[in-house]
Formats: sequence, C-alpha cells, structure tokens
Amino acid sequence: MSVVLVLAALLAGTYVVAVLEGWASTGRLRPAGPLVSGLALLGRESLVPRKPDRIFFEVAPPLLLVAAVLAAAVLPLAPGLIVTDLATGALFVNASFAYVMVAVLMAGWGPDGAYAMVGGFRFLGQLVAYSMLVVMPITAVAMRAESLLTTEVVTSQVSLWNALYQPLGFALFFLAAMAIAFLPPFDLPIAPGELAEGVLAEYTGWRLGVMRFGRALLVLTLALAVTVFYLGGWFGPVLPPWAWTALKTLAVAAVMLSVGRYVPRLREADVLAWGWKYGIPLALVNIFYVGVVLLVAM
Amino acid sequence: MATLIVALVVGAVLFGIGLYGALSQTNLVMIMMGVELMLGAAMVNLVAFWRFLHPEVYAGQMFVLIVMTVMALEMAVGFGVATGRFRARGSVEMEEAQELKG
Amino acid sequence: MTIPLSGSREARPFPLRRLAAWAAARDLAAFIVPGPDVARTCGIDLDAAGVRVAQTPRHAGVLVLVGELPRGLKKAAAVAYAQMPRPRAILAVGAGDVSPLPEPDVWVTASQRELAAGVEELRRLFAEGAFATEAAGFDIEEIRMETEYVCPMHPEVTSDEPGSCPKCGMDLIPRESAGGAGHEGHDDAGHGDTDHDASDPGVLVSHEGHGSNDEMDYQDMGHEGGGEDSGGHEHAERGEHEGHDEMDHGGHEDMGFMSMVEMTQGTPRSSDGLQMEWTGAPFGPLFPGLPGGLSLTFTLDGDTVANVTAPRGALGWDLDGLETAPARDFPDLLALLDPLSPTAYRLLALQALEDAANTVADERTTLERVGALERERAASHLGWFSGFGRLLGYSWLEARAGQIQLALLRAADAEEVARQETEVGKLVRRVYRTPMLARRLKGLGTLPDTAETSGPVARAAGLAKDARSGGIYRTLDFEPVVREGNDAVARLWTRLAEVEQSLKLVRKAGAVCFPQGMLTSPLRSTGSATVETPRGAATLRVKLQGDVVSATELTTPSSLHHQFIGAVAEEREVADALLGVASLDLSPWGVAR
Amino acid sequence: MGQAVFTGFFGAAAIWFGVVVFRTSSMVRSALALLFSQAAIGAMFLAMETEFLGVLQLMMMATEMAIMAIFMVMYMMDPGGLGGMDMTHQKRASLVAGALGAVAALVVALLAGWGPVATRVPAATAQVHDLGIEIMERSMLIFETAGVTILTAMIAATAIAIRRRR
Repeated sequence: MSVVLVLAALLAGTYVVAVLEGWASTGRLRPAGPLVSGLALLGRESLVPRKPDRIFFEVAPPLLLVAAVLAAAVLPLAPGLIVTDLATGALFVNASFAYVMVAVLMAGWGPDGAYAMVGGFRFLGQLVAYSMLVVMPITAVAMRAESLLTTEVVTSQVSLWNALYQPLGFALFFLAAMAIAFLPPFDLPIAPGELAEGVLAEYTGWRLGVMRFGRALLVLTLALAVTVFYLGGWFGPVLPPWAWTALKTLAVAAVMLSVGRYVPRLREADVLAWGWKYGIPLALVNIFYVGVVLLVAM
Repeated sequence: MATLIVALVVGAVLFGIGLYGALSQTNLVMIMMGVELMLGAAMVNLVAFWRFLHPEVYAGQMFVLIVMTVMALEMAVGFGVATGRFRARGSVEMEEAQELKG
Repeated sequence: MTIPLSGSREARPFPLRRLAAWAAARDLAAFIVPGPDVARTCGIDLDAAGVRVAQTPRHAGVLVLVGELPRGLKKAAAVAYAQMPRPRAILAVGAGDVSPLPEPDVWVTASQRELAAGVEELRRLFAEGAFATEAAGFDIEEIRMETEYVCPMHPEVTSDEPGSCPKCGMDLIPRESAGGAGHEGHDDAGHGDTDHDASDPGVLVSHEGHGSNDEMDYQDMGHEGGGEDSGGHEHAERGEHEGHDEMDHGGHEDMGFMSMVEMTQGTPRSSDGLQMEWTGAPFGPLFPGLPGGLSLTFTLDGDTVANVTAPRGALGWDLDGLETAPARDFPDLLALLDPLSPTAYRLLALQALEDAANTVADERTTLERVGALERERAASHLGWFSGFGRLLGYSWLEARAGQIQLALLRAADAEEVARQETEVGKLVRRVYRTPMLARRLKGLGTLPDTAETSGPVARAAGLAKDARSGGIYRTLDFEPVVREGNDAVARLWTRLAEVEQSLKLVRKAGAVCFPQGMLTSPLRSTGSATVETPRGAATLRVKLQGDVVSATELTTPSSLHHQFIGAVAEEREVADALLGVASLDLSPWGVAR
Repeated sequence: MGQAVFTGFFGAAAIWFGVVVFRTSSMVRSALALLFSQAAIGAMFLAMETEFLGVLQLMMMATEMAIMAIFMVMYMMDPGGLGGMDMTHQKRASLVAGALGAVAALVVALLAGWGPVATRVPAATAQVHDLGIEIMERSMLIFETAGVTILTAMIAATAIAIRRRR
C-alpha cells in the first residue's frame, strides 16, 4: 500500500518539479507546460544515431530513471510512508546516486558523438569531485542519528534540524546534490552553450522524454534527500507530516533550480580543485565538529 | 545449506573466469580486470562463509572490507603503472614489455 | 491532397496522434539559422511569440530562417533541417529563396506583429498536418551516402569491399563517406536524415550532429580521409602529422599481433606527454555558443583543443555583387552585407561617397548619424552580452541583455533610448557584482600581439585606438574607454563601459534616425572613409565612374581578428577555447574570403 | 530455499557479465560489463542478508569501474571495438589454467563437509552495529593500516604517473 502512495507522490512531485524547472528557465509559470511538452515529445520521431553503441544508447534513459526511483525508495515521506526501510538506508541513497553517473556516462558514449562523449566524461570528472562531498556529510548525519536508518535520521532531528545542528554539512550536501543532478552552475554534461545539450544532444522523441522525466525525478529525489537528512523530514507544527515533507522538498527543489540562473557555469578544473582542496577538508571538519558536539552533549 | 553451495559454485566459476582473463589478455588494463573478477569471487566466498558458518564472528565481514580495499588499491597502482608505461613506451601491451623482465 | 506540413510524419492520424499533434502545436521549439543574435538584430523576438529557442536541431520542431541566407549557410541549414525529427516545419522570416530546403511552410516579413501571426499559422498547420498518410521525403545531395570500408586504426587504408587491413590485420569497418562525389574539399556536407519516412523510432535513421553538416559531422570528421572509428574517436588525419608514412615492418620480427608501440608512434603527443587519439569535432556554422555563421573545426585531445581550423569567408560573402552598383543605392547594398551592424556599414558607404563628392553633411545630420551609430553600438554590445551569457551558462544575463537590446532597436526616438539607460545601468552593475564571473574569465583569450587589433579588443589591451576622434565627438566630449588586461574579462568590462557611454552619447546627440544621404554628383573618382563599427574600425575605399561604383575595397575588424582564433583557442579546454573565440566578438559576415 | 534461488540468479548474472567482459571487443562495453558483474555480486551479498556489504559493494563498484572505463578508452588501441582485433595470447593455456582453478575450487566446495550451517543471522541493524563495533574495537589496527595503505597507494600511483621533469 505504501509503495503505491509513494509512487503517486513521486509522480506528482516530479510534475511540480518540471513546472518549476520551466518557470526557472523561461520566467513564465505554465502549469500545463510539462504535460504539453511531454505529449509533444511522444508525438515526435525518436531517431537513433547511425552508429550507436545500441545497448548503451537504449539503456541510459531507463537507468537514470531507475537510479532516481531507487534513491527515493529508502526516503520516508511521512512516519510510516516509506517503500523499504533499509538498515543502511543513508548509504543506499548514495549508492543509487552513483548509478546516475553510470547512466550519464552511457548516454555520453552511446550515440557516438563528440559532444555527447565530451559531456559524458566531463560528468565522470565531476563525480570524482562531488562523490566525497556526498558521503561525508551523510556520515555526520548518521553520527547524530546513531543509525543509518533514514527514519532514525528524521526522528533524531525532532529537537533541532540538522541544517542548524551542522550547517557546514548542510551547505556541502546541498552543493553536492546540485552537482549530482547536473543543475546549473554544475551543468557540465549538458552545457547548452558549450556542448549544445552535450549528453542529451542525440536523444529525441520519447527517449528524450524519459531522460527529462528521469532528471526531474532525480531533482525531486535529491530535494527529498536534503529534506530528510537536514530539514527534519516530516516534522512541523500545524500541517500533517506528509504536507511538511512535500513543502520542504518543493522549496528545496525550487531553490536548486533557480540558483543556477545567476551564476556562470563552473569550469571542470575548478569543480575538481574546489571539491578536493576545500570541500573535503571542510567535510572532515564537519564530521569532527559533530563528533565533538555529540560527545559534549552526551 | 543450498545457498552456501550455490554461492561457493558461483565463486569458483567467477574465479575461473577471472584467472582465464588475467592469463589470456595481452593488455595490462584487461589483466587488471581479470584480477578484479578474481577478488570479487574471493569476496563472494568470504560472505558465504561468514553468513553460513560463523555469523557471530564479524572478522569475516571485516575481511571483506579489506578485500574491497585491496581492489581499490590494485586498481590505483595498476593505472599508475599503466600511465607511466604508456608515457614512456606508448603502449601498455604486455607483449612489448619484455624488457621489464630484468 | 495537398500536404499541409512540409515535414509531417507518415502515420494514420489516430486520436492519440491527433492529441500529440495538438500538443506539438502548443509546444513549438525553434532552431534559428543563422543564429539568435541575427534574429534579435532583425528585431524579432521568438520568446515573445511563444516559441522556445532550441540549442540543437534534434530538440527543435521549427527551422527559422532569418534574413537573406548566403550560399554557405543554405547547405548547412538544409542539413540541420534533415536532422530535425519529424513533424517539422520551416518558418522563413524575410528570407528569399532557400534552394536546397523545401518551400517554407510559413513566410513572414521581419516584424514582430507579422511573426506572431506566422506562429499562429504554424500552430494551425502543426495541429492539422503533423501526421499525414503520405509525407514528403527530403533528400539533398549531401545526405546520400555510399559505403566504403576503412580500417579504424589506419584511416588511410580504404577499400570498396570488406576485408582486412594490410597493415594491422584488423577487419575493415563499413563507413558511409560524405554523399556524392560532388562535395568540394573542406566544406563537405555531412549526413542528414535519410528520411525514408518510415518514422517509427526503430528505424536506424542516419543521424548527423546538429546544426550544419560540419557542426557535428561524426562520420568523417577528419574530413579528407579521417577514419571513423566507432567509439566516437576519429583520428586526426595521420598524413598531416610528422611525415611517418609507411610503417616499416621489416625493422623487427613481426610479433604476429598488432604491436601497439608502432600504433602510437605516429600519433601526436599532447601536452601531458600521453599519445592520445585526437578527435576532430566541428563546431560549425550553426553552433549555439558561437556567433551564427562562424564555422570552426577543433581537433580535440580529450577535451582540450589541440588545434583549430577556421576557414575564412565560409559564408560566401563577396564584394563583387557591389561592383556595378549605382551610387544612389550603394549604401543600402553595403548595409545588407552584415546583418549584425547594418547602420555602421550604411554610414561608412555614405561618408565614402560624400568624401568622393567632398561635401560635408551639415551639423544636424552628423548629430543624427552619431546618435544612430551609438545606438547600434549599444545594441550590438548587448547582443554580444546575450550570446556570451548563453556560452557561460549565465541565463539571467542572456535573457536580460536580449530584452534590452530589442527595446533599444525598437526605440522610435532618442527619449525612448534614453529611458533604457536606467535598465542598462542596472544590468551593468549586476554583471560587475556577479560572483565567480571575473574568476571564470581571467586569462582567457589573451592575444600574443595586440598590434593589429581594433575596437573593444584593442581598447581592452590598453591601446586607445578609436576611429571616433572626429570633431563632432570632441564637442560631445567623448573619451575612448581603455582597460588593461587583454583577456576576456577586460573585454567584458570594456564593452560594459562602452554601452553606458554610447547611451549617454545618444542622449547628448538628441536624435536617432536611419542615416540618409543627399548625394550630389561625385567630383573625384575615389572616396574613402573610416567608421568605428561596434567591433572596430572599418575603412572603405570606393572608385567611381560617373554615377556608378566601379571598385570597392573594404577592410572590416572581424577579418582582422579572424587570424587570432588559433592563438585564442589552442591548448585550452573546449569551454575556455569557445569563450576566448566569443570574447573577440567576430561577425562572420564581415570576414571576406 | 528462496534465498538460494535469489543468490543463484544474481550469481548467474555475475558469471554471464564476467564472460562478456572478456568476450566483447568494445572496451567500454567490457568495463561496464565488469561493473554490472560486480553489482550482481553486491546483489548476491544482499540476497545473503549481509546488507551493509552489499550496499557498499554496489556503491564502490559504480565509481571504480567507471574510472576503469576511462583508462580503457585512453590506453586501448581500438576502444570502439569495431576492428574485431584479437587481443589475447596463449589462449589455450590460460583456458586450461582457468578451468583447473575453477574445478579445484568446485571440488573443495562440493566435497568438503561444512558442518552445521547457521540458519539465522542477526537483523541488519544489529549487523551494521556489530560491524561498527568490530571495526572500532577489535580490528581497529587492521582498519587503520588499510586506510594508510590506500593513502600510500594513492601517492605512489601519482608519483609513477606524473610526468618527470627531466
């Protein structure tokens, strides 16, 4: 029963994220936008490049979708509303986000195109930069919850949200989340100006529809992860728990989608340099800080 | 009991494939993939033994973590050597590495 | 039954398909040829007409042709059209004949009101004709393919039937070489959608990178003889590199297998000492990051640019059309050549003719001319900001600069232009305060010697070169803006300051009108003039016989800066190379053959 | 019994992808085949109720094998694999060696008396907790040396790979 509810919630959430994405990029709020463009994509011819690596080309869009759904499976929307409450939920979220990179790499290599390939391997370089910044903040969050269960993580924030408890970890995780979903300013694999929609360049028709749907779902799942780990999941004064999760998730998604408009795209060398030179030391400091605060509080 | 046997069989076959791969390929990178497969086979056996024979002793799981470290380590140094060799000789084909025999 | 849409999909229109057609009509995406910058200078705004601008023809449903397309671009537009998935259509905005392309579905003149009407008509056509029982094929000479067999490791080994490569024993792979024998050397057409109309997605339709043929022309990226090795890796032509031609097998006993050492001897070493395979990738005439019409081919070593080939005058822009033009409409003809800055070139022609007749325009007209030229400079710089913002991924700047540029171009008189000053001021301050912008552009596009540069590129390198030193400008107390740095960020600051300065000059000049000239009979047979166009100083020398122009000699800033493309782009990452090239603000129309 | 079916299924997938690794001529395909074979091994761990190791394996292998894919594309002659080049030598000998290895392991697996088999295993949360305690207390030294070895390996690999300024 909860599986159906969660899937319905994800579907609705993805639609709202798609509307937000349209609003952020064109400045016009068109509630029916995603529905119309989705139908138009279905009506359009879906071309296959002449010499593709057919398996990669076909598997990449569904794999992106599966990676996003798997991550959402272990994130609780309300006290009882979760697909599977894995004992290692927090780690599983990160494991499924790693397969987003595999999907983008496949989408880059599949169509046998220079732009797609450059975009695909750029995203791998980006992963090398952000992968540490995803795992270490999650470790700090799990330290406070003293468990990897995502429901435990949320209940541990009943007194104080993690965003206020460990702000440094929150900032790092938020930036890493934007890098996972290759949202601007981290949109290196599909750089519209430089690589002309790099990885997505060769996809048309329903395959492009699946890729765009997968990416919107990925943005929603990342926002949900940020909410569960740092914004106290379903806790909130008046509204029912699920409403709070929805509100916080969509707020985080809105911020993620709109931040990139006002900042130029980062260079891959900078992403790697800042990730390793400043990001990882800060993440270690964050873990140390949380450890000290926990010991002091004990 | 059945799962233990199934796991050990899978481990054995994977080990065989890895060994074949490591020995038959001429390219350093492919040889490393063979070694990775063999390490994966070892991990399968380790987990099967821990799960079915000594679930109370966590040294088994600890050992699997060490094998994972070895995997990462083997890859890192292997690619370091491959890069160095590719820059010096322009090839990572083991056939052409006779002079490394020393 | 007449086919309502030139590019409809061949399928019986079932109810679900009719719904998809209705949706396609609502969600139109346009791919603009030659580019959004030219569209804006022609004063049309597709966003306002409710049409999304797509980055690649793959994601577009409508091909928008803006203005008169030169010969070089028509072929590129045809290949871009072939790559667009069906249902697709063509919207011609003030374009003349578009020979290789089918008849445009909707033809409008370059005015916003008419464009909106054209878009409505297009929506109706899509809703009606997206799916038709039989659809028109589209096949141009460039798309036809013939298969030849080539060895992935030795591109120079080709044969007509499958076999194994004499050098390395690998079996040859089929490769479709560019269509037909007819294509001439460099500018060979790539492959579009063979379009045999079985439009179910399963059909393996020949694909071509988006944009022009050489925009993403994977198949034979190495152009002459570049082998195609399916992993997206095209070898740069071996022949070109240090002349090792025939690998001698005699030298050492044959190891009975493909020795990799021989293989990588020939390949050029990149800067990090590793012999990587170099991939030739075209960033062709319709690339969204570069000015529309500029066609480059990067040889990529990974994602750094190993070397750049930039053919001059790929657009087929030539002066001979002007040879026998009567003096009266010579200015209009010259203005037509460069759609990005028509006023500057019209003014140049007028001043050259006046110099021939050695009359001097009176006070009032020179003030109006200053106003018109400065308005165009401000609009051109704003257009550059918009293109630069798109390349940087800075979408706020792209949108905002585009809107102000359109407002400036549509302003009827000096007051309306002055009203934009506050908007421009806000934009300039906002760009100065953008985080990480200066850091991103630092050190990009530095030119080795700035002697031959002109315009903002020269002024950003500390040289106070400006053709606007005439008397009238002194009365308006004009001082050229000079910055230090000679890199992309200095050029950005220079152009930002120049936009504000130009708008002040317009306010002082008080009048903004299209420069007209009262031409009296020419006394001398030659006349010359120099005008500071938005991209630099352009000089024109004109020979007259009686009332007819007999010879013209024009130097434009873009043809001056075209030579720096190599210096700016080589040994840099793709993104930095493109930013360096864009910072030069080249107008491909101005680059003569 | 269900557990045996699941383990067997994921084991078959691991073996099949393992075979594809060496049979396919396209390098990137063989790298990603190894990725999915290791992922199948991770899924086997999950099937055998060692959840932490399974998730860790799934996570680690995705990034590791993708990085291996880069190196394969860099250093292999025909990464697209269209040339159908045969990059093997002493095929027969290694086939025999591989078969011998597999048969030896199989004989031990099938004939050895494994004694009493534990039917129940502590719940996943308890496993994660106890493994943590194990790492932090009894095997603290082992885990630290593993960490330090990886650090030295990173430094050594970089030292070998970087361009020596002559």
